[in-house]
Amino acid sequence: MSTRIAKQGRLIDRSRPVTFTFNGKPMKGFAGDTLASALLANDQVLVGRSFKYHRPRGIVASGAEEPNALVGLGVGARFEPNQRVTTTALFDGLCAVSQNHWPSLEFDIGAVNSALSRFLPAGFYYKTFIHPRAFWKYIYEPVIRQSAGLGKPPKEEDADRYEHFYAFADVLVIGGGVAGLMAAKTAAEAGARVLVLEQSRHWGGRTPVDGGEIDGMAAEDWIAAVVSSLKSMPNVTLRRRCMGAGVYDHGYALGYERLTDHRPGTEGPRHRLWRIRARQIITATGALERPLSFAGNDVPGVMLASAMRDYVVNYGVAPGQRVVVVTNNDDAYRTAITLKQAGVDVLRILDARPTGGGGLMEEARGLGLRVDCGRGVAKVSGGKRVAKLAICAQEGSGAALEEIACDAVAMSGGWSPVVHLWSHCGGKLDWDEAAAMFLPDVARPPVGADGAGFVQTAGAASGVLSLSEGLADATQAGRAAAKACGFKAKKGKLPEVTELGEMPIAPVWLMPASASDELRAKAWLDFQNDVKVSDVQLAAREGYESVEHTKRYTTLGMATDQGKLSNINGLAVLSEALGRAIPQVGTTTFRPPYTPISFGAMAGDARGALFQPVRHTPIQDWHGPHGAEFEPVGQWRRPYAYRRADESLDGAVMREVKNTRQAVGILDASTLGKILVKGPDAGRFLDMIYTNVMSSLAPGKCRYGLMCSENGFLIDDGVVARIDDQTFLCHTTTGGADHIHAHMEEWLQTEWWDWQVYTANVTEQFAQIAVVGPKARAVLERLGGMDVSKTALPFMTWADGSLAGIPVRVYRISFSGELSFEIGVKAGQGKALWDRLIAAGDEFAMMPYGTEALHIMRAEKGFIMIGDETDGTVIPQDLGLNWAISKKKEDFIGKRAQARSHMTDPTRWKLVGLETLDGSVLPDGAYAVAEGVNANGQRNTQGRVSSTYYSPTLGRGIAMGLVLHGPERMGEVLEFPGIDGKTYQARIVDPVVFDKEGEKQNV
Amino acid sequence: MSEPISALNGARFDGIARIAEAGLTGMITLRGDLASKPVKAAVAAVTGAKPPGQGQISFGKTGAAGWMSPDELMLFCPYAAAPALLAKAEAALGRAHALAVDVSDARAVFRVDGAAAREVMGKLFPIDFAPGAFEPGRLRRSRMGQIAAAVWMEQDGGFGVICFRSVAGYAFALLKEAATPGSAVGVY
Amino acid sequence: MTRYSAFAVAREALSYHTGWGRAWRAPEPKKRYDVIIVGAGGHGLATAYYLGRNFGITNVAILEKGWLGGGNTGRNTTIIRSNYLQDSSSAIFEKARSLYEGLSQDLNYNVMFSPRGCLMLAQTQHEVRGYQRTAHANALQGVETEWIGPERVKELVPIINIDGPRYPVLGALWQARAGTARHDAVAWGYARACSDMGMDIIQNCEVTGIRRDGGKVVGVSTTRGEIDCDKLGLVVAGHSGVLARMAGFRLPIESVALQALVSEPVKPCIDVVVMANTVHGYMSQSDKGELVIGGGTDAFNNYSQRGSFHHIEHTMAALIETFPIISRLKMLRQWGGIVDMTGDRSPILSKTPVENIFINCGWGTGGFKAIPGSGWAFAELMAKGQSPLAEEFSLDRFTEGRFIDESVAAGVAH
Amino acid sequence: MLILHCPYCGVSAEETEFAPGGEAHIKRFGPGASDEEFRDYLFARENPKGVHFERWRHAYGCGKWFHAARCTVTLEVFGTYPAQTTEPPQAIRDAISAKRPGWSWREFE
Ligand SMILES: Cc1cc2nc3c(=O)[nH]c(=O)nc-3n(C[C@H](O)[C@H](O)[C@H](O)COP(=O)(O)OP(=O)(O)OC[C@H]3O[C@@H](n4cnc5c(N)ncnc54)[C@H](O)[C@@H]3O)c2cc1C
Ligand SMILES: NC(=O)c1ccc[n+]([C@@H]2O[C@H](COP(=O)([O-])OP(=O)(O)OC[C@H]3O[C@@H](n4cnc5c(N)ncnc54)[C@H](O)[C@@H]3O)[C@@H](O)[C@H]2O)c1
Ligand SMILES: Cc1cc2nc3c(=O)[nH]c(=O)nc-3n(C[C@H](O)[C@H](O)[C@H](O)COP(=O)(O)O)c2cc1C
Ligand SMILES: [Zn+2]
Repeated sequence: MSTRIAKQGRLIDRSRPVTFTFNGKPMKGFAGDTLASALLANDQVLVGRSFKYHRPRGIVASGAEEPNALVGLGVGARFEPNQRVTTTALFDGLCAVSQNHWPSLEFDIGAVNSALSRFLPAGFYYKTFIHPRAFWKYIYEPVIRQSAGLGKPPKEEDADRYEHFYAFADVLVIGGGVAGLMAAKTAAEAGARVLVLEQSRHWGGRTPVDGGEIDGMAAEDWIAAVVSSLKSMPNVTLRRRCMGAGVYDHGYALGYERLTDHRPGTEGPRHRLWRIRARQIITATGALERPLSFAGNDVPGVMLASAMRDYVVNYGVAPGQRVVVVTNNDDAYRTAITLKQAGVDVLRILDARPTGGGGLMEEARGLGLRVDCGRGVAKVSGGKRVAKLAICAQEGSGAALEEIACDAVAMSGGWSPVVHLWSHCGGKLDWDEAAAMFLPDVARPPVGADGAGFVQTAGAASGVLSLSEGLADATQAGRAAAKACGFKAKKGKLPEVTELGEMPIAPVWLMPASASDELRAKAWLDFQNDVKVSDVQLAAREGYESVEHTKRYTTLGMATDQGKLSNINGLAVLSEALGRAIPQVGTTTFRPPYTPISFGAMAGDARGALFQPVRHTPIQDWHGPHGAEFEPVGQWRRPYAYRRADESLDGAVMREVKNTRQAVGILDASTLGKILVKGPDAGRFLDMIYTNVMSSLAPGKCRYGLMCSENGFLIDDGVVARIDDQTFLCHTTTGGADHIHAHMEEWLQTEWWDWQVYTANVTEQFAQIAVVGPKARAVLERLGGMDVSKTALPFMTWADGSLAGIPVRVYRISFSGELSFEIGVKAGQGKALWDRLIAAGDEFAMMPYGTEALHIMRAEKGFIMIGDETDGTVIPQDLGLNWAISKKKEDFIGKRAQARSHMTDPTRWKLVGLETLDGSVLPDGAYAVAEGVNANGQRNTQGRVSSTYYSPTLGRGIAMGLVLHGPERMGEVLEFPGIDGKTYQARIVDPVVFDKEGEKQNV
Repeated sequence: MSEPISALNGARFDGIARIAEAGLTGMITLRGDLASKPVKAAVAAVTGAKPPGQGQISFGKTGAAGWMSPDELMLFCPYAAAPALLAKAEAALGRAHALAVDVSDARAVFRVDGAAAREVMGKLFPIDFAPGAFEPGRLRRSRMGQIAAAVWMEQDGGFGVICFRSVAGYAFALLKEAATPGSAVGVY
Repeated sequence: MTRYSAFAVAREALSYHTGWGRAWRAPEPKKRYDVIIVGAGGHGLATAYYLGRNFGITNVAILEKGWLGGGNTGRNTTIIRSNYLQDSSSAIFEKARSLYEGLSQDLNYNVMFSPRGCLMLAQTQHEVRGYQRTAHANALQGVETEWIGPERVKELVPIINIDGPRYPVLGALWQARAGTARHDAVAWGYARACSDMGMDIIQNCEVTGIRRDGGKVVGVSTTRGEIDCDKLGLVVAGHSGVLARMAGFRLPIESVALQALVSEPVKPCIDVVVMANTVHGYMSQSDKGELVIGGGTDAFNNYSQRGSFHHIEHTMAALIETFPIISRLKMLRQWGGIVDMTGDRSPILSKTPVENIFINCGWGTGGFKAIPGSGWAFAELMAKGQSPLAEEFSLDRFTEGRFIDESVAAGVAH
Repeated sequence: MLILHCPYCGVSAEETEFAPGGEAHIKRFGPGASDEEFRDYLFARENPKGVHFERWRHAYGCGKWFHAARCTVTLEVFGTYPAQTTEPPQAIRDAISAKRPGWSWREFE
């Protein structure tokens, strides 16, 4: 029986009862309980099912290392699977459900796997389910998937919010046990700025439970005193409920702070991810106790000895009434003593060491406890909780000497320092044979930007298990870290510690040492993933010898606890099986996070409206209320078309094109890039940037230009306006504004740094409004303020002036083939000018148009569009743009590339117009087929559609495409099989299908 | 003539810090040899301030000058005066190789004040805002959430932030989120 | 070698599985081999396998500096698809995919190829056009793909948010016969089959030098001694630059870290592979239940097998936007692999400036899916001096400007 | 998550403020260059496992390009310097030599 006891419970507040439910059953606990302690107090020993065999699982640990007791927590938009009960604070109304069983926790059909476990050893699926081929997809895999997987995924969108915080410290201390606190104090007193993270709710770590006196005080009081002195220091920040999740390159570390998990629904973010940059990091993360590998060590009620002690001391809970303690080291005697003092029957202490332990053993004996040395557990039996235990000699194959009926077993296989954070960023380990543990190899620490080590360990994390030595080690770490940051630590007195000395551990990797095959197949290493001693031995036998192979073949250590309990035992078993020393076998790689962290915390505030920045033009707010349907273009949202109430989206596009061609349209073109280029060498520079000559452009004039990458491909196009002798304004595509500016700066800074040129990206200084169509001039004239006549402002020129009293710069350029004015206006007045234009346009039937109408009109004119006709593999020559490539210039970016054999190959596909024979619209992206197949059996092709639309102007489909020898094949008909099952026939025509002579734009 | 408007027309929010769009602000990008006489003269002409040192913003009678790069300053001045001050700057620059351009409308400016202002900034910029590490007169160009932004501390301890106009809405929402009630970090 | 079957497992169960033999031998290196393959990743092992199976060349050693399958083959997100745009890409990836379909039977090792289907979401007009183009190309290449609308996407992946708000799902390119496989098993299955043909897989054997006689290779120096060979295949992914340097040439390759992560396991909630390239995130669920998620690449040269964390933050933001229910799930583990990125992001299967040295590399972020096809083609190239599947992937293309650019149709290379 | 020192701003900032730009000190070949020279200029890369000279831009900061000498294995940064130079400054080379005796990178050592 697991129950609350009257005494003890330093962390609970018995005056504040709390109610909660487990699998719908109401239960009671106290404020300060963890869900684990509360479940145990309610005698809920069975809490879950294992991954593969669906074996009954109970709570085995008391902290972050818990592999078994995972539950679904909360409901609806706050439901979360796989929460460890040992690190879940109890709160009123908490609602938990157990996982991975059907139909119920007590009766789980999946448990047949356990009965069949002999047929399902490690890696059995690699050897089976091979035939027949189709069965894997339809039968085997679905069954396997359904039985794996632990908790259920949430069904609703998360109700909580998350945030990030950038923190900086000289010294980051991870772990707030006595070692962490001591190290922090030392570094802080030296003057360093110190940040201390503790994952739990409590300072002090294990020590208050383990006992010992420091400076004449009970450990607990000493801890309180140190914490309060740290709190009073301005250079120290202390955080609880904040886990050091990972250590990364150059002193970067992540802290995972859980703010409202223990009080869901309260104001503020649920989790905060601390992005910490520290000059030095001290990991004072303590040590974790190892289980012992004996048959039946997974039966609920078998628990780590230290955990059992924690439940008694911290929460006033006795996990059993009749307990057997089994150990290979002295520490577990503390548990026996604690249990005895709490009134629990300790039936036996089995010490695997032939001569047992030291002072603690004597103390236990003094309390009347029976200690059997050289003994171990042959087997623990019981279904859903421990019923009895068979004792055997440790040196033997497991013949039972005696059976004891009991309801709980406390086991201790020794301690492993938590070296995870030391190792995340490359810190290496050393095997200490005597202590039977991997230690940080201080000679090979993770190195930072300066090539020097930046992580130190302190206390039990260094492998120093005695309190006095741990404090000394921590002091040393604090000093060293402070020194590395340029501070000098004062010579302080080390705290005085009273503690009992301990006898050395005797490593026990299998209990009993020569356990039979049958027992090995019941001796669990990884409780969650059901990996047993026999599985690791099988992996070794089959040649999966590297520890990494063993891990992947057996899934040892791949569970949600990442092998915190199982890894060392597993690799020791492997080392034995291979006959290689443990350090030769080595560990698997430690990877962040230390324990799992929420995706929400990782994404931080980048959700919903803040997922990505949305860019707004100065006119943006007008579009929505006027029917705009938007399309994302980079981070902008541009109106695709303005739909009227009784219209389809397509219908709107058609109307917009027609109206622009027949009357006048207005377009928000503010997103186009505008880059100012100025200086004595500006012309020379632009001659390198563009394929054509820009230096010869006269002030007041505009010229269309092309830009290529150094690799020859067309990357952007646009109109350049020459402002004055030394100044050009380069227009880029919407997508190009930022990267073309960066491209220019790159060449200026890294290649032609002696050229006198400055650039400035002024894209957002201006709103740009295009007024387009036969009545465009009339609209502008209605506003008045400047002469926009053909003579004052001819095609491909620009002029400064004002319209409706607003200062503007007007460019006579056209992307539609219509009479067109692009009006640049300061962004702050963009909306005002737009409103004036809209009002003035009313009598001319002016309508706004969106990007699709823009695309159709440019296609009717045979103008190329970056991103449609180009795709990163197209050179200007492919597009018939040779007229815009200077032959005279010695050099420009991309020129040499375009001389390579593949680029001058006459079989490159070239731009043409395509006209379906029946007037239908060619499908986007369709290919023109040619005869036969290629060497790989693929149908030969001879061209493709690059853009295709229905042209309301011509009343039929129009398209452009790239075709083999295209321009030489005018009139030929090509076949385009569509993915709609139809085959389209289209004739090769001139790409310009509207107003070839350009009369309309030049009026 | 029509009254110009700033990107968010002076939006405000009160949370653990006060966030306000500063409204119309005159801004001139000045590129040139920062050590040269003409550039110094242009800075003085616009702001009345001395050219700022690396990573600094210097305050003058008519405005402030922020260090943006080794060859670029951002000059702040009253919005309405910007065109005239730009002309003055150009006059001061004379024939020197330099570029001065009015970018008042291309940017949005925010003020962040209050006890938790440092923390609000610390949630968004990868910068150390601890007292002592970031003090009045300091200016840093960096990243705020997912956008480029510059942040400085005013003489009164409040923060100024500028970013591009098109992302003003995002910037404001981001600052607002970082200043949500109940989200104080409690470190500065 | 014992054949694997349910029957064999049952028989072994009686003796507590103590009767199983090694999946592959652990031989000492011989003095000389006809062919040495450097790198026991999926591509190296598959090359060796098809050298033996298709060309009867079995005097082969595969040298591996660490443990076989421990490179990118052991750390990728296991997506297998062949809906590529360019003919040369889709040919080799489709060859690979079709070999994957029967690989468990070929190798007598269950590689758990799971043809669950792959969705590539289109979330901008540009992507819509790009994927429609790919669908057209695939139809002519003999690759079964389908352009589907948002409702169908929702049916296939009920947990997806197709309504944006930022990037609504406008449709998707769907390849029903794409899927995933158990990555380790692919390496192990090939290794077992190679070993069974008498080939030597030599682990913990790092090649430290390449010995040439004139312009021709004669052998390699390794941490386990010198070994001679007639032909040498370099199949070392992220380490290609290092090996090329030993052989005296440079490659159009940069090695960068690509990251991945898994969640804690949950019951099945997503049955297909989803790639959302506009927002940069992709996700599938393994048979064990973890969500398998690909992170971003650092753009700087990196051999550390660790990446920068901010990429993962962006990935998670993108995936929460796409699958809002995952926000309360947790990251279990993250890791990195060193991927070999070429100048056009397409692989290299080629002869090299040194006679009888062949190179197979540049698979970058997307070569797991290619393993059987790449091995098939590279074996042919090494055995016969040419291979139609490998033809376009030669090194010459960088001189001629003949790039194979897959990014053009809004695709990425995973 | 690297920290890099921008030689222009004088600040050490985190990687997310910067944009990497590949190998440094590559000489441009234009018209007149041979096919091989041009190919190598565009594509052939050192890609060393060890000391590397590379380009970075302080994209979210001053916008300037600079160079870094960095180890691609340990990620140690030996130093950064302005991009307006065709070869690594002596001080940087000395700093590398002190830590990686016998290093070489292309024609530099
Ligand atoms: C995070 C991540 C996610 C990915 N996701 C996908 C995906 O979803 N789908 C997909 O198709 N692809 C994916 N890829 C890419 C894919 O993993 C690789 O393209 C593929 O595994 C490469 O296989 P390989 O055999 O060429 O290389 P590797 O598996 O890396 O093998 C190369 C081997 O060479 C060895 N080696 C190196 N140097 C030497 C030496 N000097 N001597 C001896 N041996 C040496 C290495 O130790 C290594 O074992 C991903 C990659 C990563 C890193
Ligand atoms: N005698 C033995 O066998 C034995 C064994 C182990 C421990 N001990 C005792 O344990 C104590 C060790 O003190 P200590 O301070 O070194 O260790 P500790 O275990 O007492 O404290 C470590 C602290 O770090 C925290 N922590 C661990 N990982 C963390 C992370 N990633 N992020 C944030 N916090 C994290 C833990 O919650 C804990 O509070 C001593 O009293 C020692 O005597 C004794
Ligand atoms: C498809 C896939 C699924 C994985 N699933 C798990 C898992 O369930 N548990 C786990 O701990 N690691 C899992 N991993 C990660 C591996 O443990 C390991 O991190 C990865 O293979 C890289 O190796 P390394 O971390 O040893 O360098 C998975 C890896 C891959 C590629
Ligand atoms: Zn800078």
